[in-house]
Amino acid sequence: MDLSSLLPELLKGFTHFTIGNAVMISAALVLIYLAVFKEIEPVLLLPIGFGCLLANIPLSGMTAVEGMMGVLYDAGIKTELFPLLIFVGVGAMIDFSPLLAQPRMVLLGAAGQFGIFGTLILAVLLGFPLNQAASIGVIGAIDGPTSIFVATKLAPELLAPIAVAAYSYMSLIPIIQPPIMRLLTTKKERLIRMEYAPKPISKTTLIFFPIVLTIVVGLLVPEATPLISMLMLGNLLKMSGVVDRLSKAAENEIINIATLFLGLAIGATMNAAAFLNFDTGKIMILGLFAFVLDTVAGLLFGKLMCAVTGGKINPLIGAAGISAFPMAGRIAAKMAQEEDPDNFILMHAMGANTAGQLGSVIAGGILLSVVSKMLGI
Amino acid sequence: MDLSSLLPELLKGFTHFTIGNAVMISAALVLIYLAVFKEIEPVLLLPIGFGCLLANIPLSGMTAVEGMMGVLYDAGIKTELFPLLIFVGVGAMIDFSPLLAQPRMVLLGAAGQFGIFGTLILAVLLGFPLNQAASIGVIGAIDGPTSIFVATKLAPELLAPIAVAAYSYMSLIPIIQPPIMRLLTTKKERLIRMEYAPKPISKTTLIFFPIVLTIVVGLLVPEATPLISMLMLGNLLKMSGVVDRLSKAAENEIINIATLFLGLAIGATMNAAAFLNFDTGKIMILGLFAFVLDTVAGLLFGKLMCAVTGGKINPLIGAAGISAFPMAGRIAAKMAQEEDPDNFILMHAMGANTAGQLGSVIAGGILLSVVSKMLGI
Amino acid sequence: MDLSSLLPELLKGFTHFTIGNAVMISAALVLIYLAVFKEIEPVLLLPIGFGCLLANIPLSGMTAVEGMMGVLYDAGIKTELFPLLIFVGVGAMIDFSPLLAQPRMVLLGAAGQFGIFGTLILAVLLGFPLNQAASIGVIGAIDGPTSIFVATKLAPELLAPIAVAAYSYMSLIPIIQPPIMRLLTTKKERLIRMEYAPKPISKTTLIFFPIVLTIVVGLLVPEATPLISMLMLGNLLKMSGVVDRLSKAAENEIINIATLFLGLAIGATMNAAAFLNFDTGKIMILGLFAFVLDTVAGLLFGKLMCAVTGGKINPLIGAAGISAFPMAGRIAAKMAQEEDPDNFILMHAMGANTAGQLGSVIAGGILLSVVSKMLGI
Amino acid sequence: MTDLILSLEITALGMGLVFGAILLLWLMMVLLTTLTADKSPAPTSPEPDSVSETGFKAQAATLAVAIALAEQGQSTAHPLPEPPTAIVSAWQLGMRTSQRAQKGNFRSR
Amino acid sequence: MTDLILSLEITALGMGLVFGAILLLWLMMVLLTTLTADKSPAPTSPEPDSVSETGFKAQAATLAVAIALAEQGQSTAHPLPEPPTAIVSAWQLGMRTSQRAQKGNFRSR
Amino acid sequence: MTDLILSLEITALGMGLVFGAILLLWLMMVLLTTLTADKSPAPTSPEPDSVSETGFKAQAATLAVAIALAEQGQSTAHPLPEPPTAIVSAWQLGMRTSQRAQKGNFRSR
Ligand code: NA
Ligand code: NA
Ligand code: NA
Repeated sequence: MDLSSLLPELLKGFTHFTIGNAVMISAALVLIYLAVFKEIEPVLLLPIGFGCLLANIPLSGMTAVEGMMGVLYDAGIKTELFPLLIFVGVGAMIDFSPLLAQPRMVLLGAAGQFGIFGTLILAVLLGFPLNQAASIGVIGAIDGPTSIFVATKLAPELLAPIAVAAYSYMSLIPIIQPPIMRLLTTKKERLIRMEYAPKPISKTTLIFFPIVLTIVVGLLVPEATPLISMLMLGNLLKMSGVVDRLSKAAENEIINIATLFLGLAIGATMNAAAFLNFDTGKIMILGLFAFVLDTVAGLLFGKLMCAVTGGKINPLIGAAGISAFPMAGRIAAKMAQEEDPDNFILMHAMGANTAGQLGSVIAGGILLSVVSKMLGI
Repeated sequence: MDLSSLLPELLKGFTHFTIGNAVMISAALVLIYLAVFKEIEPVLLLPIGFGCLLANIPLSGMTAVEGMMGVLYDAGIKTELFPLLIFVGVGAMIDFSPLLAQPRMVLLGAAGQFGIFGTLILAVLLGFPLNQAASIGVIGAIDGPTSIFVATKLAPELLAPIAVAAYSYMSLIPIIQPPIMRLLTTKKERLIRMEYAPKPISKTTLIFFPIVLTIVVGLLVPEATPLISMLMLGNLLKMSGVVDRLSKAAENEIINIATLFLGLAIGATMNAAAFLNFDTGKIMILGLFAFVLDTVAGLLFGKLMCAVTGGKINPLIGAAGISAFPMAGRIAAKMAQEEDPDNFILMHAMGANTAGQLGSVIAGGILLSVVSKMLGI
Repeated sequence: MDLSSLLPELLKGFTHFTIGNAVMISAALVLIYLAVFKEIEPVLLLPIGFGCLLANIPLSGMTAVEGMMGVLYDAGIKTELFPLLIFVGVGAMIDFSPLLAQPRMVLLGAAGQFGIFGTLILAVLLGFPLNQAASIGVIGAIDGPTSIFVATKLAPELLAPIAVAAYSYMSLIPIIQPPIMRLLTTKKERLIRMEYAPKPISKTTLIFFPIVLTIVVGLLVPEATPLISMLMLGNLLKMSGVVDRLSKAAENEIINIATLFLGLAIGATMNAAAFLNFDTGKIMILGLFAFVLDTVAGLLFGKLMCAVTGGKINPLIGAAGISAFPMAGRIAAKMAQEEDPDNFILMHAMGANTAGQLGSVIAGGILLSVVSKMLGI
Repeated sequence: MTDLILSLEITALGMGLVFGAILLLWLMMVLLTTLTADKSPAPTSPEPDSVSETGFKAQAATLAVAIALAEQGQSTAHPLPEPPTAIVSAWQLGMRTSQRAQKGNFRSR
Repeated sequence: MTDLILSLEITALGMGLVFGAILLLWLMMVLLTTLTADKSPAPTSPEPDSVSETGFKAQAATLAVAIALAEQGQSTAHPLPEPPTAIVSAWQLGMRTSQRAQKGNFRSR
Repeated sequence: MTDLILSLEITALGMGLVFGAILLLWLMMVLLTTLTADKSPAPTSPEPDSVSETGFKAQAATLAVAIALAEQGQSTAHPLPEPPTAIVSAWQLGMRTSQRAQKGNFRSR
């Protein structure tokens, strides 16, 4: 054995380490810092950050097909199992009664999807091919699992930056939204109080809702079926009240394990060689644009509803229609209370927020359908 | 882009929707209704019903090989992992001490399997080939995981109707059994009180039992090894008292997740095109017949034991020997108490019921062995 | 049907049963006995024993590629997922503050790895090829997941005896270590009291430690990255304090399920035909030798540190540097207290013990790296 | 260029379809809540007066407190009342049954 | 026709084997309970009198109440006493050990 | 023979590398604890005196009791205080929010 021939072997970790790896590890540290010290979506950013760190340690073999991250990726991302399982858990945590009590709020869930298409156009203008542009647009759904689901189908090569953008910006909503809200609404609008005297929602309604919604959306937009059905399955498990075991499993074991593995596997795609390029930068900027556009569209539609109803709708709840449940709903309610501590619009905002969740999934499915058809995929 | 060419695309969900799909979705709604509002085996019928609903939404892609239901099917049904994992959990919930305290009760667990073979004969008469007839017969084991296990080996094409029949009828036991019990036993027989002065069962016995049973049954009926060993593994984890972590995982996380996924995957095989045919109807009727026959055989054997022991055995406990743990045991005890509120035969019925669980697995293994040999599979 | 031709079919379980099977089932019963009645590492020895039992029931089909044990093996051992997931859970249970408070203790974690290399040399002398000898040597890491991880890479054909040796001896530490400790240390040495006035460890330090360690070890020994990173991931989840959901999932659901399945799958490789041979016997003896050598090296290094520091280090804590967290640390503290009930060296022993855990993973990675390079694997 | 036109078409079509689907959902929700409404009249509620007195504002205040608490991270894991599940616990019943029997009977002799 | 004969043969053979196997199980159970019975005599039980007084009927009544409760869905998730597991908690001990040390020592300085 | 020489070389190299890596770890740990040490001085601790009085021995005794208890298997599953997680409970907050609203409002009418 020749010691001099072993030296390169001993130092291989360092000799294969690139500046790109250093940059990506710094990015990983930023994500972990945001998660741990700023508590920004830690359940997602911490695993993503750690996965990114692992992907940039040379020669560890973890991101190879037979490495741990490769195994997790094939098991849960390529099959789309992880985002769908997360949706089962999210569904078990959502209550649709504020929305069912004020069905017109559902319109705000449609308005909050303009960002998807606006971003798509901009991405095309920046030179992205249509399949990639559409995937980037879905960052504007402001819904992690939907973004991952659509990107896996249309442009898996962009999965990492899209997922990172979706989740990072989603966690920055408390910073992104308020200035836009102040800019686009007048103080008078923000002071609008809203009646809340909804009709009672029966348990039967809450049980039928997820079932009927699955069938209706499934027939209207078959491509949205996987996402909407798993969200509704979780909701049905919870609302039925007869399968406590399963609904607890959905909102605990299943979502926790799927979230951890999904985060690691997504993060592990952030290898410097694949991730560090001009496109990633563009996607990050486009993603931010998508969030702003969604908020703007939601607020403008809120103002329209305010005008149409003769000033009975506080436009702030429009900003809650973007999905990002339940942060967006909370922020809208908070903004109203900042102007007038006695003004409580939380229930309306939550109605708009759950509508936004539904709208995001539907819009994702429609985009998938239309683009697949056009590209003949 | 030609809008007129997009119209079929937009309506594809509806244009591909068949009457069969509508029928199956109705069936799914019935299953969900039974689960949620009648609380009939909701942990199974709710996922099965929801899976059936998904399988009949056209073009959702969920039941394709790479769709979520296809992935779950390949991961847990084709490999038989889900029924076996469920058995680990069931084993951790069964206590064999009533049976060990009165070993002769084990005979009732043999008598309760006549339905398997009676149904097999009838299925052959109705024109089913032998492998399918045997699989249909195993519905008479009145044990979900065993039915799925055997059907997967002998006739996977019939898995959906067999699983649905097994679980639906199992949940209808409180409706199916009592009339037969009243018909076949006299009031005098139902009034028989049973001594309960069993010998004490030591912790050592309870620990050795699952181990020895695995070896004995494994050597006698190798085909029954997977089922019996997983049932006994769960029981050993529980009874040993030293692996609390694992036994809790078995009776919670593992069984809950396996049950949810198994239900969805089974339900998702109930696509109209594959499910809606004359055979399915015949299987449903044969399955009901199997349940009735099992109960009759158990009761008649109970009467025989009553006669042989000079009236010391209440024939009602014969009906508890069919498996379907613990419902069947409870119903036998209830029937006795209806005649005489002071007559407590629950411990005897539970002994017969756990014996039925063992008998079902053994009979399933024997059938698998004999039929495989005859058909040269 | 010819009944006489069926007889062999009926008795096949017995006719295929070999003396080897009987021997292995006896071994399985011993493992289960140790687990249940002696409470020696029951979470591992019970599943391993039960898996061994199953592997020696002829014709059950459970250890075939498509059988349950085969499926678990392919899913979690071949992919190395189970040992790595176990490490995530272990990491969530380890606290590195005693080590961080007394960093020099880390040296004992290096000394406790001599057994690996001593055993490797001996294994080569006994005629094992280099890849097998190295795998056998890693039993001396005294760390189950590391042993399994390295053996899977270098000599999967020896996985069963290596895993069994590693876990059995690990659980025999309270029996193996004390006599050696008494033999190699004087009463005066065992009476040495140690100051414990460590500098305070901040929460920030505890959060940074797993991240920095992953990067440093990852760059130094890329082959150790999977093991060390999963250990550190679990630790980070716990120490960050912001992802309670995930850290609870890691130390409960994930580790419990992975442990149960790993034990079963490892045990199921102990088929008589493959396991019962001269090599297995040699491996068992070599494994015991590795444990003794590790303890001796640790103690001698402890004595060296004692001499160097002018008698300020109690050599007993050297024996805690072997890994086997937290048993080894506890035993060292116990031995000191046996001599002098007022002598508390637990914190020092725990520092050495966690250092041993790190040292074992690093040594495993180094061995993997060096041997792979030499053999051109 | 073609892609830009395509993307504009997608936007028009997509947002149209989103609004169309959402409008259908609205209709569905109205129908559903009407058809499945509780037949039992409101007065069955045990404490209707106190609620109507304290009114909506008080409830919203309660809500705000709940949010504040949650934001401080003082939430418990399962704040919702757990619905009873009869059949689900069938297995557990069987277990408990025999366990009780064993304790009260087999062992005590 | 052949299938019918075959199925009859399967029935005869199958039920025979089932009964045969079950009889062997019976034998096994008798042997097992005899061989592994507690050597310690009954009086070691802490409360034998009260039990024999109240008798079997009372226990059965207790059981019936338990069942009734369970059927009403008022069951708690883990009614059984959890057996102590010494080795299982070894990891937790390690955790706790160092945590205590940290709290009582590192931080307090 | 070649293998023996190889294995001796592996041992020398391997243990050298293990010690080398561990020495680097030592350095890393010293740097890390120095750089990330709490800037806040010790007196901020709420109970510094009582601790220094009772001293290390008392703490160690506490520890020993904890170990003894754990060895007797009387450990509870989660002895450590659970750190608050604000964002994690965001979903739960949403759930609770609407649930409260539903109870306090929709149903009570
Ligand atoms: Na959205
Ligand atoms: Na049966
Ligand atoms: Na070691």
